Parts: sequence; C-alpha cells; structure tokens
Amino acid sequence: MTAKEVRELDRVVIRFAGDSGDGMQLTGDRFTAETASFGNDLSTLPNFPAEIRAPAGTLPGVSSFQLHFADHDILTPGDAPDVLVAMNPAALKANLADLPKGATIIADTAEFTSRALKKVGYTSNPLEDGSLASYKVHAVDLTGMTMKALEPFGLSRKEASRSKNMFALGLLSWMYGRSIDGTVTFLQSKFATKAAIRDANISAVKAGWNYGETTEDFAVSYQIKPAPTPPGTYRNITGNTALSYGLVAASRQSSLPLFLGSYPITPASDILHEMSKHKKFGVRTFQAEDEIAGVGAALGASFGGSLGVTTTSGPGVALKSETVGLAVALELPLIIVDVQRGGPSTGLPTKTEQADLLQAMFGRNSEAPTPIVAPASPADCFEMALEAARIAVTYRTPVFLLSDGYLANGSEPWAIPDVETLPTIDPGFATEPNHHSDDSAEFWPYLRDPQTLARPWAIPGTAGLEHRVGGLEKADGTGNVSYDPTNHDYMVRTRQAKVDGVDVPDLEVDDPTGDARLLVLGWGSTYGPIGAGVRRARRAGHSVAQAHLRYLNPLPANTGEILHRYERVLLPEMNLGQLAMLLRARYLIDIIGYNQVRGLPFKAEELADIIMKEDDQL
Amino acid sequence: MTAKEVRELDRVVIRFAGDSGDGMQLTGDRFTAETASFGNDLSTLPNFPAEIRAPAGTLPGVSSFQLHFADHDILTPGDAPDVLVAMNPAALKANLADLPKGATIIADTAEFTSRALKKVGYTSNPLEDGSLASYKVHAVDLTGMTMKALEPFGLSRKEASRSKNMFALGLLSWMYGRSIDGTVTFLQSKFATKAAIRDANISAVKAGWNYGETTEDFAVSYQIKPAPTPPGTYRNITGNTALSYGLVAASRQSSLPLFLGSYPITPASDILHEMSKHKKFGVRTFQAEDEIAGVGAALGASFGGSLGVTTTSGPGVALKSETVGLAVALELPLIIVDVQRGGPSTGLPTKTEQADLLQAMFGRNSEAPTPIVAPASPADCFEMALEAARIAVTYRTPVFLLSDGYLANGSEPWAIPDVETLPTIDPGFATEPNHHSDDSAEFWPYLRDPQTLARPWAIPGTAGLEHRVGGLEKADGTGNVSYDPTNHDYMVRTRQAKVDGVDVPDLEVDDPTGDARLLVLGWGSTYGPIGAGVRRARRAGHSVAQAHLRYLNPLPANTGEILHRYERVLLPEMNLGQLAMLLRARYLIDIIGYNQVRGLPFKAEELADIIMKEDDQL
Amino acid sequence: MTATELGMPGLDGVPTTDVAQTKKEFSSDQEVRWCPGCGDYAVLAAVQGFLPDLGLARENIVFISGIGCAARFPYYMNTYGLHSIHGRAPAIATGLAASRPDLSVWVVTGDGDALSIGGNHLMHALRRNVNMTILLFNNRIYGLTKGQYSPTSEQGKITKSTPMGSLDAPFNPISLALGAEATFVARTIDSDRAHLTSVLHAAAAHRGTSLVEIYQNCNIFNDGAFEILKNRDTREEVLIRLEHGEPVRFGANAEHGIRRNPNTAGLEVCGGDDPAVVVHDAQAPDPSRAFALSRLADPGTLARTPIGIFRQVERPTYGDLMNDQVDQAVATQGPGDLAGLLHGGDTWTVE
Amino acid sequence: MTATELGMPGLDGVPTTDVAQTKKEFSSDQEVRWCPGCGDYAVLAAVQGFLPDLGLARENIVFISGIGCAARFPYYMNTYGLHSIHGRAPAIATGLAASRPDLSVWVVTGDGDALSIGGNHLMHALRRNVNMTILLFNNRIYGLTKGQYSPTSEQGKITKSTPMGSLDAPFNPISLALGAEATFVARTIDSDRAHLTSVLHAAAAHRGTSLVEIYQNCNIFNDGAFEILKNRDTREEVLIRLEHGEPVRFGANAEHGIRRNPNTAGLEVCGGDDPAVVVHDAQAPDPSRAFALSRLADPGTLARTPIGIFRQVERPTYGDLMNDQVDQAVATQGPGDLAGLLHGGDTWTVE
Ligand SMILES: Cc1ncc(C[n+]2csc(CCOP(=O)(O)OP(=O)(O)O)c2C)c(N)n1
Ligand SMILES: Cc1ncc(C[n+]2csc(CCOP(=O)(O)OP(=O)(O)O)c2C)c(N)n1
Ligand code: SF4
Ligand code: SF4
Ligand SMILES: [Mg+2]
Ligand SMILES: [Mg+2]
Repeated sequence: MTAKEVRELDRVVIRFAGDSGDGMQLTGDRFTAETASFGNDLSTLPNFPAEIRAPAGTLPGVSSFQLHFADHDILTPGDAPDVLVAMNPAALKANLADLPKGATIIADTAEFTSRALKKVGYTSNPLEDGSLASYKVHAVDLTGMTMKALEPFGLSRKEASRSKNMFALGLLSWMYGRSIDGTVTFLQSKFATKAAIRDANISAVKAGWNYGETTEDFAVSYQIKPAPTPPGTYRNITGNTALSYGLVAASRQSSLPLFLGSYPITPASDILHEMSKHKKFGVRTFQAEDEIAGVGAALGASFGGSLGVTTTSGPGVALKSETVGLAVALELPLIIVDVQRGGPSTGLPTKTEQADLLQAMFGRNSEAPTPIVAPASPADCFEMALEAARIAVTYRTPVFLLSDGYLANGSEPWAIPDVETLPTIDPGFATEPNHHSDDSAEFWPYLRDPQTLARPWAIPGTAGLEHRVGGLEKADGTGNVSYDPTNHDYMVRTRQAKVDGVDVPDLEVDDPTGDARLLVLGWGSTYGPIGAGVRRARRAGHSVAQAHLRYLNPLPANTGEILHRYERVLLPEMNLGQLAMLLRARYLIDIIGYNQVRGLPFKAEELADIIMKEDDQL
Repeated sequence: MTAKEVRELDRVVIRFAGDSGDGMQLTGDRFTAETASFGNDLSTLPNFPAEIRAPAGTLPGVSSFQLHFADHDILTPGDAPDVLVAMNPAALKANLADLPKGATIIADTAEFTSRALKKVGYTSNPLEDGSLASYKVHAVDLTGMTMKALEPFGLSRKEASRSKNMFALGLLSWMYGRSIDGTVTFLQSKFATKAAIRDANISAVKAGWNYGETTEDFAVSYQIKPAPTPPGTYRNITGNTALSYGLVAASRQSSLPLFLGSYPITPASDILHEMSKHKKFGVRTFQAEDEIAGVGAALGASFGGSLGVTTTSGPGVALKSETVGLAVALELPLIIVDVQRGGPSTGLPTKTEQADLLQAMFGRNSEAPTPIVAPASPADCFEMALEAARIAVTYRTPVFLLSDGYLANGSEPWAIPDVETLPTIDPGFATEPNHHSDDSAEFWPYLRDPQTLARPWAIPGTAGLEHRVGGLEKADGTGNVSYDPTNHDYMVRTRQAKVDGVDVPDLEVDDPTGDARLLVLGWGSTYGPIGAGVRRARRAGHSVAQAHLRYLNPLPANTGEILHRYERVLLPEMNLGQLAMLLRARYLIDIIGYNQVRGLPFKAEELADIIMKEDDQL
Repeated sequence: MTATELGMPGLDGVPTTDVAQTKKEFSSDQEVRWCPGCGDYAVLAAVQGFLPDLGLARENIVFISGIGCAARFPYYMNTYGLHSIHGRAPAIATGLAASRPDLSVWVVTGDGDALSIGGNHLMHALRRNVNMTILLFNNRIYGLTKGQYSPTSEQGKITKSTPMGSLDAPFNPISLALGAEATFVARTIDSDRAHLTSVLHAAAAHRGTSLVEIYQNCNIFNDGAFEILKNRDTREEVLIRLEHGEPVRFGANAEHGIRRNPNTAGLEVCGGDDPAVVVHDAQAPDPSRAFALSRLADPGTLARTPIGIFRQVERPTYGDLMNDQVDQAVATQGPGDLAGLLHGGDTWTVE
Repeated sequence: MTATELGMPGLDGVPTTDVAQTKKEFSSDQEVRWCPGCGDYAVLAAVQGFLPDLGLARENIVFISGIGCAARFPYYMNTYGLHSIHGRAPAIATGLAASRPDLSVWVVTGDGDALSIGGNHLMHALRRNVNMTILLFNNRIYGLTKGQYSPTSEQGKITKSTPMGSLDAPFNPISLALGAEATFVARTIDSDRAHLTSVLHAAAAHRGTSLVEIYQNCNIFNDGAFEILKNRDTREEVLIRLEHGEPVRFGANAEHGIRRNPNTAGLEVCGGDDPAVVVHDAQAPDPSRAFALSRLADPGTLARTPIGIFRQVERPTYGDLMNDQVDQAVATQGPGDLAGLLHGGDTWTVE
C-alpha cells in the first residue's frame, strides 16, 4: 500500500486542537471510532470551552480532543501528547506546555498569519523563528490543500475551508495506519441530504490521506497493533452514552417504563439528548422548566410506577435537594444522576471535578440518607446505572449516581454484554392488603419488608390499596401523619438502617504481590489515572495495592477491614478530601489525601510519583 | 395578703395544656413575664401542633407551654412538670405520661364531658374513677366560674368562656405568689379598642386569683425567692426575638442598613415578623415569592452595601443552597439563619432538631465552605447574630447561624447589654483602586487582604471601582473569568483557607475539679440540658467536664487539644451524630455520640444518667 | 361508554365502575384537622359529594398537593394521594399525569403554594396543558404559617409580616393563567355548593389543565375576605355569573350588564338592557375577551367579580402528545430491542 | 435637573454627570466571547451606544444577569455588574434596586433564563413593579447549553432534546407579562438599532419594572428564527409597529390595519383605510387591549407580530413604597434607638 517506512509503536497520544468552530470534537470522535474498530485499547479526553464559539483565534476559544491508543490495555487518555495537531496559533499556544520535548507538531500554516499570531501574543511566527526547535514540526498548509482538493465542488471559500479538519483526519489516519472507510460511511449518512458537503468532506479525508502517502515531509508512518482483548463484541462508548444505555436496560430489566425529568445542564445534557431518542423503549423524556420540576416530575412518575430518573450536574443537585428529601420521606424509587463539574457555583461548567460527594451525602435538611454509587470508567456507567436502579427499586429509595465531566465525555472500548445475562430487577408491586386484623384487611404503606426494610410500593390503579403519603413524619406501619416523639426517633433510625443495610458487593483489592504496605484507594473517575500510576510504581519496583470504591453509601462491609490491613492509605481525589473525611470519621484511620482541583483528571505520572514517595516513607 | 399557709420551694415546673384555640401560649407567656419580673431564673418550652387549630378536643390539637422557674440559676425548661393545668381531657391524656407521681393536676371539669372523654378514648372520667390517685388533683370548674365572673359584661357564652385561660392564669399566679399587675396592663393595651373583651379578661384574671385566695381546695400557696443574679437590667427573651435584636444591633454596629429577604416558614417566621417592626432602624424586610428569591434579594442587597440576611428553616436552606454557593463564589457578606426543625422533608415543622449541621457544611455543589455559628441558649442568639455579622462582613462570606425550634420559641432572662459596649464591625468599603502599575491604577476585586484573605467590597456608586463579579471561576486578583487549571486549584484552596482562618474564640472547658476524665461536649440548644445533666452528675459525685461549641466552622483552634485531654468525649446531639462525624474525621478521636431525634430537647435526667454511665466505665 | 362519549374527554382512558359510589367511600379514615369554620370543609364536602357521580374507579383517582392548610386535602380523600412539598404539586402531577393516562389527577393548592413559591410550575403546567385539574384555594393569606400576606392579598394589607401594609400589587390568578396559555380557567366560591360542583364537573370534563380558583374563607387569619360576594345583601350587586353563550348581566334583576366601551375598547358596566351587552364566549380561540372579563374585578373591593368559566378551549394535552410519540416510535421503528441498541454504532469483534 | 424633569422618572435619584460620555467608556476591557454573527453583539452595541446619552454617573449603573449566552452581557459593560445564577437575576436585582434607589438597575436574561427556570421571579418582579429594566433576549432556543428548545420555541420544534418535535405550546412573553400586572411591556428586534434604542430609552424612563423582549438571532442553533421580521421582502407584511396614539397599521404602504371584530370582539386584520382601525393606547389603565394586541402574532410563523411598547402605565414602585415606609417609621417614631429597643417590654433590675 505504501512504500514508506513503517515503524511499530506500542502506544500513541494524539491531541487535536483548534477553534471551537473547527470541528475538533468530531475529528477526534472519528479517529477514535476507527481506532476502536481496529482493536486498539484506547481512552479519550475531550476538552472544550464554556462558550459556544468563543472569538475565533483566541486562547479561550480553543477546543481539543486527546486520544490515547495502544497495543495493550491502557487506563487514561495519556499525560502528554506525542502528536499535537494545531489548527491555528491559539491552539499551539494553549497546548504547547503539555508537550514533551521531541513531540510532533502538525500545524496549519495558513492560519499562522501575522494577525492571528498577534491575537494570542506571538511576536514572531513560532513555526519559523526556531522556538520549536526541540519538537518535530510539520508546517503544512492544511487549509490551502483542502481548498485545492475541493475546487471541483464549487463551494464558497468559507465552506470549503471548513473541511480542513477532515483533511487533517485523513493525514493522521495515514500516519497511524487507520482506515478511513468508516468515516466515509459516516459522512455519507450524516450529510445524506447535502450532497455537495458530503462529497467535499469525503474528498478532504481522502486528500489528507493521499497527502501523507505522497509528500516527502512525512517519511514514516506508524503501526500500533491491536491490543489483546478477551473475545467478545466491542464498541467504543462515552460515559454519558453508557449511562443512558444502562438506564434503558434498567427499564427493561425491571419492566418499569422509564420517565426522565430533566433540565439541560452541562455536562449532563447529552444524557437527556440520548434518552429522548429511545421512545420506542417506552422511555418518556420531559424537559422541565427547571431542575426542581425535573426531579418533581420524575418522583411523580415513580409514584405512578415508572422508573423515575433525573439527570443533572452539581448546581442542579443543589436545587433538587428539597425534593430529594421528600423522596427520602416518601420512600419511592428515584435515580438522581449527577454528572459532576467544576465549582463552586457556576464554576468551570465544562471541566471535571468530583466534589459533589458530600452534597449527595448531606445536601438536604435533617437526617435524609440516600445510597450513592459511582462508576469508575466511561463504560462502567452502564453497570452502575443498572445498580442504581436495582438499589432504588429494591429499597424504595432515591439513589445518587455520581458521574463526572471526564467520564461523561471520555470514552473507552466496551465489551458489549449479552442482554440475556443482565440481572433482573423485581419491582414487586403491592397488590394485596398487608395488614390483617380480626375483621378487616388493610393496606399499610409503611409496613416494611423485614429483610430490606423497604416499604410496599402500591401504585395508583391498584384497587383496595388506596393510600396517602407525604412529607410529614409518618407513623411506622400505617403511614398516617404522626408527631409522636418516639415514633419520629424510630423512623429516623429506620430510614438510616435501611440505607445502611443496602446490599453492595465487597470491596476488591488488587495486591498482586501480597506484601504491599501502601494501599491506594480511589472512587469515581480517578480509577484510570490511579491504576496507571500504580502500574508505573509497580514497574519501578514498588509493591502497592489498589482498591476502588464504586459504592459510597453504604460502603462495602469489608471496607474497614481492608483499610486496616495496610500501613498507609493514600486517597487521591479531585476535591479537597471528601471521601477521605467520610472514611476518617468512620474508621478513625489517618488516611492521606492527595488532592487536586484543576478541572482535569490526574496524570498517571504525578500519581506514580506521589505513590512512590508515600511508599518510600514506609 | 393571705392567711393561708405559704411554703417555700426552690424550683417549680408548670405546664399549661389545652386546645390550640385555648390560648395556652399566651397564658404561658404572661406567667413567664411575671415570673421574670419577679426575678426568678427561668426557662420555657412551648409546644404546639403543626395545624393551626386542629379539631377541638383531640390529641393532635393539644398545645402546651412549660415553664421552669427557680430561686437559683437553671438551664432547662424542666424534665417533668410539678403542675399540669389541663384545660380538657385531651390535654390531660397527652401530657399525663410526663408527670411524675405526686404532681399536681388542675383540670377544668366543665370540659370533662362524656363526649369529650370519648373523643380521646377515655371510657370513664379520670377525674372521678380513681385512676389519678397518685397525683394531687384539683378538679375545678374553670369554665363555669369564668362565665359566672363575666356575667356582668353581657358577652356570649362562647366569648365569655374564651377567658378561662385568664382565670387559670390568675389562679396559678395566686398559687405561686406572682403579681397580676403586668398582665392587667398588658390586657389593657392589647384590647385597647375592644373594651368589653379587655374588661372581661381582666376580671377573669382577678377572679382566678381570688378563687385561689378564698377556696378551701387550695390550702397552700408557694413562694420561690428571686434567683441571685449579677446586677443589671434584665428581660425575658425568646431566641427569635434575641436573634432579631442581634441583627438590628449588627446593622447599627456596622453602620450597614439591614436587608432581610425571607419567605415565611415555621419556626423562623417570627424573625421576619419581628424585623418588619423595626423600619425606623432602616431595616428593610422583603417577603419574597420563595426562599430562593429571599436569599437572592439579600445577596443583591449585599452587593449594594447592605447587611444582607435571610431567615428560614431546613427545607428553605435546601432551596437556597445554589444561591449560597453563588455567595461563596462572589465572596460577599450574607447571613443565613436556619431555625432548625424536625425533618426530613416537611417532617415535624413545629418541633425542634439539630440535624441541619451537615447541610450547612456541605449542602452545595463543589467545594463551597462557609463559616457556621450556633447559639447555645435563647438569649445567646443576640450575641451570635452579632458574631455572624462580624464574620460575614470581615471576611466577605456567607455565614450560617444555626438556631432551632427550641431556642426560637423558648425563653430565658437576659441581662440586657449596654449598647455602648457592643463591638463595632468595620465594613471597610473599598474606595480607591488597589492595583497600581507603572501607568495606571486599577481596581482588582479579588486582590485579597493578606491577613484575612478577604477581598475588597466596592459597592456600586463608587466611582472608578466599576467591576464585574460572577459565579464562574475567577482569576486570582483581577477577578476576570478564568478557566486556568492552576488558578482554579488555587482559588478553591484559598476560599477554604479564608474560612479556616476565621478568627473565633477558643473553646472553654468547665472542669471545676480539674480531674475529670469524661468531657461532655455539645453545640447549639443542648447547652441547657447538658449543663443540667452535668450538674446532676457532679452532685452525684462525678467529676465531669463540659464544653460547648458555639463556633462550628471553623472550630476553635484549641478544640483538638481539649478533646485529646480527656479519656472519653461524650457528645449528645439531637441528630444521628453530625458534629461527632466532623470531629471524628478531623481529630481521629472515638467520640461517643448520644443521639435522640424526638423533636424535643433532651431531659436533664436522661443526660445525667448517660453521663454517669459513661464516667463509670472509665 | 367512554368518558369522551359521556362528554367528559378529560376522563377518557380512566377506568370506570358500574357500582354506585357514595360520598362516604370517598372519605378517608383520617380526622379532618382544619380550624372549625374553615372554608376548606365546604370544598372537601363538595368534592367528596361530586366525585361519586363521575363513576370512576376510585383507585384511579389521585390527589396531589403542596404545603399549606388547603394542601392537607389529600389526607381526607379515600383515593391515592400525595402531600408533597411547597409549590411543587403541579410539577409532580405532571410526571404522574404524563406517564399514567389512565389516572384522573387532581392538584390541590393554596394562593401561596400556587402563586408564590409554585408560580412557575403552575404557569408551565398551563402552557403544556397537562391533563389535570388544579383546585386553587384562594384565601388571600398564608393560613398554615399563621397569617402573612399572600400574592393575592390586596395591596396595603396589614399582616404579621407587613405591619405598615403590604406593598405589592396582587396577582389576578385568572389574568395570569390566561397570559400563560391556559385552556380552562374558572372561578368559584367555597360556600356556593351548586356553582362549585358545576365548575368542578366542567373542569374534570376538560382534557388538559383545568385551573379552578376557589375563593375560600380563612376564618382565623382573613375572615370575611369574600363576604361581599357571599352576603345576600351585597352579592347581587358585585357578583357577575358567567355562562357560556349568555349575555353578561348581573344585579338582583339583571339590571346591570357588561359592554365594551366603544372609545376605550375596555369592558365596562352598563344597563342590563343595553343592546351592547356582551355575550360570553368561553370557547373563543382568542383569550383576549376572557382576559378583559378578568380585569373587571376590583382587586381591593372585589366589586364586579366574575365567577364561572372564563375559558374552555381544546388543545392537545402534553401527555397525549408524549404518548403519541412513544406509540409512533414503536410503530415506525418497532419496539425497542436492547441488544440492538447496545450493538448499534461501530462495533468490532474479537474472536 | 432631576431625571423626572428630564422626563425620565425611572432614573430619578440616580446621580448624573455633566461630562460627556462615550460608547468606549461603557465598554469593559474583556473580550466579547459570543459566536461570530450572534445577535447579542448588536444589542450590546446599541446599549453601549445609548447609555452615554442618559448622562448618568457610570458607577451608579448595575447590570445583573442570570446564566446563558446573553447573560454574559455584564462582563462587557464597564459599569458595576453581577453575573449570577440561572434564572435568579430578577430576584437579586430586586434586593439591590429596593435597597439602593440611587442606582439604575438593568437585568439581562434569555428566554430560558427568564421564562423557564426564572419565570416566577420575573412575574413577581413585574407585579411588584421594582424599578429596573429587564432585557429579555429571546432567541427561542437554549444557546449556551447547545440548542435545546425553550419555552418560546414554536411547538413541534426539533432539537437535541426533542428529536420528534417539542410538545408544549410556547409562552407569549408579552401576554404573560400583561397577565402578571406589568406596567411596562415592549418588544423590539436586535437588528433594528433605531427601534431598539428608542424602546430602551422609554424603558429606562419608566419608573417600575420595564420588560423589553428583544428578538435575537442565535445563528448557531436557531438561525433565521426572526428572518421573516427582518427580511426586506417579507417584513412589511408581517411586522406591526405600535406607536402610542397612532392607528395600528402595517404593510409597505400602511395598507393593512387592525380592528376589533364586532362579532367576536377579537382583533383582526382589515384594510389600512378601514375607519375601524384601532388607535394604540399604551397608557390605558386596563391592559386588556394591549393583551389583545399581543395575541395577534402567530406563535409559529410570526405573522402579524407587533413590536414597540404595548403598555406603559404608572404605578408606585416596590422600592419607593418600601423606602416610604422606612421614612415614615422614622418620621413618626423617631430614628431607631437600640438601647430603647433592647429595654422595651417588661424589664427588671437587679441592683
Ligand atoms: C419550602 C417551604 N417554604 C415555606 C414553607 C412554609 N409554608 C407552609 S404553607 C405556606 C403558605 C401557605 O399559604 P397558602 O398556600 O395560601 O395555603 P393556606 O395555608 O392559606 O391554605 C408556607 C409559607 C414550607 N413548608 N416549605
Ligand atoms: C441551575 C442551572 N441549571 C441549568 C444550567 C444550564 N444552563 C445554562 S444557560 C441555560 C439556558 C440558556 O438559554 P437562554 O436563557 O435562552 O439563554 P441563551 O443561551 O439562549 O442566550 C441552561 C439550561 C445552569 N447553568 N444552571
Ligand atoms: S388557618 Fe385559615 S385556612 Fe388554615 S385551617 Fe384555619 S381557617 Fe382554614
Ligand atoms: S450559541 Fe447562539 S446565542 Fe449563544 S453566542 Fe452563539 S449565536 Fe449567540
Ligand atoms: Mg392561602
Ligand atoms: Mg435563549
């Protein structure tokens, strides 16, 4: 196919960067899709500004997409790019600091005009002034060549130049031996009704590929073999999609129609978008007037026997907190998905963070406990959505599912499960009176299952079980309003006991040598970076153990025992130490937190460093 | 004055109980006022249903008022009444369980009809069937005698019988040697425009007094000497009133006009009512459309240079949480008063609880720390309101002030402070640019005071300091929107450091013998019951130390040192262990919680028991 | 027979029963805990008395309320019920009604609950036209929190929170609802059982959101607020009874009428025999005249207060449209196939 | 001269300056970050261009916004500014305006911010008549969250969250505001600088809450939403320019008019020379005709869309009344005496 040299690599990190309007997310998505089909393991990190399309050519307007792919199992999107594609000076400037010396830069010379350079404070052209000497720079007229290639289509300059991202995609595809067939098919269906745009884009991809193949500037292409993976059918999936599919699956597995009440908010909106496509599964999506109405409608639907779900991010959770308290009192199933983002307040809406744990635990008046689960990776969102539903339905309780911006938009390959093996969830609706006295049979809405402490769920339409529930304290059993002090104390403790008693799997420790003295603990999206950090530390000769909490309330029963097993516990969190606080209070162990609140996931290298440092001290 | 026997007592607990419409709260208030003027130390506990006027004669409709007064310094409204005034069978039935054997019951026989008895499940009349043999029962036709006394006024039966509470007040006043002059004056002004009602009520009080004086049923009256108190001018005050006065004082001491944005909610509404009376102090009260608007308007007023305050209870705090997060980001002074009540959800709206501590700490998205203070007694609400204002203004931060239903409605004598000695609060508005470069002087809204880390407060109308603030993350110094990861991490830590660095007084320990091994710790309204429990334990020969946290975030600097000083720390809380969790996490001390969530304050006796039990184990 | 055939499209899809029902069957075993003399009792009695007439399966009726005195209503109904939180009942009911077309959903709310904290949910329910009936108990006061002024209190009202008088112009709930695209808007009075019942009947019959404002006396904190509309001596002079298709006349002998002022184009009082007296058309697609009628009432004195149905027009309901989309998706794409969904997009297989 | 004497009672109490001001002085040093081509730029330019004319002390002007694309507005104004949270700007501005009568307070909000999450605060600000000017940027879409339908989107709109079309009837912001007792309600268009400026001028002059709906093009997610009202070829046939005291006519040569249908009593299109063409009265105490005018516009096609000032009437503002009460309290009771307050009620002295 090509006469050029082909070198073999085990892993590559590529970052596409350009203006918000340059289509970098799409380019990254397509490259990812081809890479996934090829069979590499991979992990992605999109990064975009809070503005829709901040002024062209400015630093705040830069949007990027990073992809890490390898011939072996990997855990993070990579600390530092091997290749940066910079569509303009702003993209170069914003990303250069992350590049290790020796990295490759592919820059679109057409955009390095003196005006554009000045806009971001370059006094001379870095592509020419020698300041990039320690990098491999390919200064390529991506725009010009794209326009040239598209001349036959009679598009305006502006339209034609829009396809430059596809040209770049073609070029990179050539460099790393990716096929472009899937992209061609994708473009055919995406622009099915706009023939000129479709053909232009397809031509651009091909032109990019051919450019790589022919030009002398690119002397070498690279090959990264597929990663050995267990047999199965795979797809690449983002956290938001996996979470949505998990919800659809939960609806099917519980035979409960799903009702999603939501109000758009970054980075959760895509779950609403995805769910709204699945009406044929009986999924009803309701874009409410605000977050309070979103959760309220979901709760109303739950009262009616739906699987009520609400999706949001931190500020939305704050608004929903009073209603979540009502759900705690009503003891009805409800799933609250919090895709965490940077805060406080509006904060950094498009960035990631995991600082809503304590809000989920305590962000309501009075004692109002709820279970909390948190997926560890994008694909894990599927399973944890099912778990959230299992707990919510089985225990008649609101459940928090804590995702975050990194999981939401990041992606990884996912071994698609066999739907026949998915667990079933039994709603176990009440159908009969449950309290019998000499002369009557009554329905008592707060007569609990002695095992789970769950109350019966009798839905409207069930004759003979008419009953009233509400937010005032209720008498144990009958559920009638009760101001009795002893009953109140009992009910407060019982609600707590119910949540404490939720059945969650034991915590697993990965301690291959069995002689580790340091345990590195994590929760949520830090799983990848911690795992990668631990691997590095082990490669450097350290025996360290790793454990990851996916159930945060209640904690797995063996958590204390495991924590006590190690001399030191290190807990990296993208907050100021929220889980650490809960564990310290619970187990009185001096857990060492490693905290960063930068809106970005941890880097494997920095975690490796801190892990080794801690281990060295033991 | 009277020829009857007068016995001396050191303390008495009286409970007035009747229907919600019987005026028990007023009766209690009046008896309290006279008792306060007399110079006894006292403490009160009102208790009323969530319904405005639940059906007459039913158990849920019972409203009561308990008063403890003594010739010495006391701390609680008393565990068990020495005297129960029961205006009807429901009042008797609802309260009897709290009465120790030998207590006195005064019951209105007119209401013990067979219909009324049946309504609450009495099959025979307890006043006659001997079931009250172990009490001193005075069965008195209060209604009948009241009507008789009021015959001259030509009132309807219904109107006349309404004064029976005043008859009861007169009788009890005679029994305990209280004057009725203040009540007469009070009635004269209250019913100034309704002469017949005024005169009827005055006659009823007098008739009650005279009845005691003359009848043989009451052979003895009692005398409780004034309590020795430091010199000064005193008044009796409820927590809600003291808190309101504290806010007015804070406005004066800071020279900031006060703006209260609030939405009515039990048990906080009375603060709004009280504040709305003080317009001549420049106080503006705004009854908003909801809690969110209440806190929003207060924050807007703060932006404009007012002392912004919002008052609410737990469900309202939940709704305000997003806006409090904004206030954290804006770094503007704001006082959030949470008069805690029973929960979760609507819960027990008229009952007390202290389960919003963790909500105040963590009930917002992301890392959004705020200082928290909590008064220890009704009168202490005055000082802590001033403290909340000092911290809010000095540090430009929202501050939570956690009161509760017991403090709000309970009362105690208060040594009125000399207003000249009140601390001043310096708003220190910015008036000049604060950042100077070679050729310009600029105003940077996030350039902090190096000492307090407070940012400058420049209010609209100040020429040259025009600036914009918002909920997005801001660059340190300039305050411009910044998505920079390092800046974000720095700002998150700085906001935390600012709150951690708030100057609060050291925790004081009361350890008279110096050899206590058990420390009993508390916060908020448990101060009284814990203190009374500790006293009992000491009287029984135990050396126990007591300390009370009025500053909950940050904790006093010496807290850890003090906790470590004792072998065991016992922490009674009216929640499931919220402060205990924070302290355990912070100091890794195995604090023992004693928790009750009954909607009622602790009883001194039960605390004494548990204190002695814990001490015995050491 | 379906409910639509019965002329009650609002209840179409709700199972009916042939067994005769009684008021008692609709009364729960819970003791009613309003103040003696409260107007809420009359409304409760009217609702309990009228529901059996609808012949619905009792288990398919749900009452949802917020917080307030009125909001205790569901506890007293022997149907399914949910006493929720302050202001949120319309949102909660939206989720229920949209997901369960086989239920008859009722919301009970107060002037504070509906128009203060819950104003936004009310407005959005109205524009969405969710199939439910909202009973707004307007006593022009906050009852449960012991007497603060409400968004319907007359300006200058002296209450605990406004010792020098309230400052805000009150909402006119009818105007507000019409401005919010409501399809059914009516007003009635607690004490007029016959009128109340007839309005409730029409509201239940309406498919979509029916808003019924009920003037309700709070004898503890705002006693006599509607006395002028109730008192035999005054009411005929101030109360305007709207009847669809009938001229708008009032007065003991219909001696007054309402006509459009030819100059200002506003509505005004005229003689009952004035040929220009307007004929009430509740079904007019344009809500403008209903709006003009709503402005007749003086917010302070309540002079010229129309009661009855202001507007009653058809528009597809949110729930029906939502269900149609679900049905259509199934019809055009086939029922959901989970395995197909999971395997959608680019997949690859490792053997 | 005071603002009132200048015919701008809305600005009375706000300090003025004699120094001439420029547009540049009203522009902050922050880079504007809207999408190229966004209608927000035109409105920003118009506001920055018009404010200097008012001659106010710049430091006494405050812009408060919620969240959304439009809500970034305050960052670009060299005045005091507060970029708050979603939907809450009217509430925050209420506290500021009521406590600081010397400020000119502006709220900038979007159709989602104002009418979805913030609907209730908007309505209550209107009925209270807090002295501030609300600029509602209506692009009929959620811009910042990337294109979901909004409460003003036409029914059936296909967006990311409504792939089969939206189900809800949109709000008509003008009708809604009139139903909420608004004293000043107007509509204008981003691209018509002269009209925009004249409406802004009247809004600023009004003492009370002025609501100005601005049709604003979101060229990324809802491009061309108002094209019919802007395009030279179509606009004259669909746009109705309201002028107080003038007959309501439109068309290139004023060949169409609006009259009241004598039978239905609704407004309808007639010939421009029809003697029954109504004369616009923005100052009518009764908002009914303004309401009727607001109903002319077709929510789907925007045919017959009136722009201009629908209503402009005087009513005391919330802040003025609040300040009056404070003044009156001081006048009748004397200024507050803290010691007196603390010693009020029953006291006793221990020597
Ligand atoms: C979030 C919240 N805020 C405030 C309250 C207190 N509250 C309960 S009912 C009510 C107003 C009641 O007025 P209305 O809706 O008119 O009902 P009414 O009691 O007059 O029937 C208020 C403010 C509450 N329960 N929850
Ligand atoms: C509490 C909260 N909920 C949701 C969001 C997400 N959000 C930001 S702006 C917006 C809607 C914007 O629409 P609009 O007000 O019309 O403004 P536009 O962007 O169109 O100018 C939403 C849903 C948020 N920031 N905060
Ligand atoms: S307070 Fe008023 S509204 Fe509430 S129950 Fe009593 S009378 Fe009825
Ligand atoms: S998304 Fe739309 S409204 Fe937002 S800045 Fe871009 S063009 Fe303007
Ligand atoms: Mg009311
Ligand atoms: Mg918009």
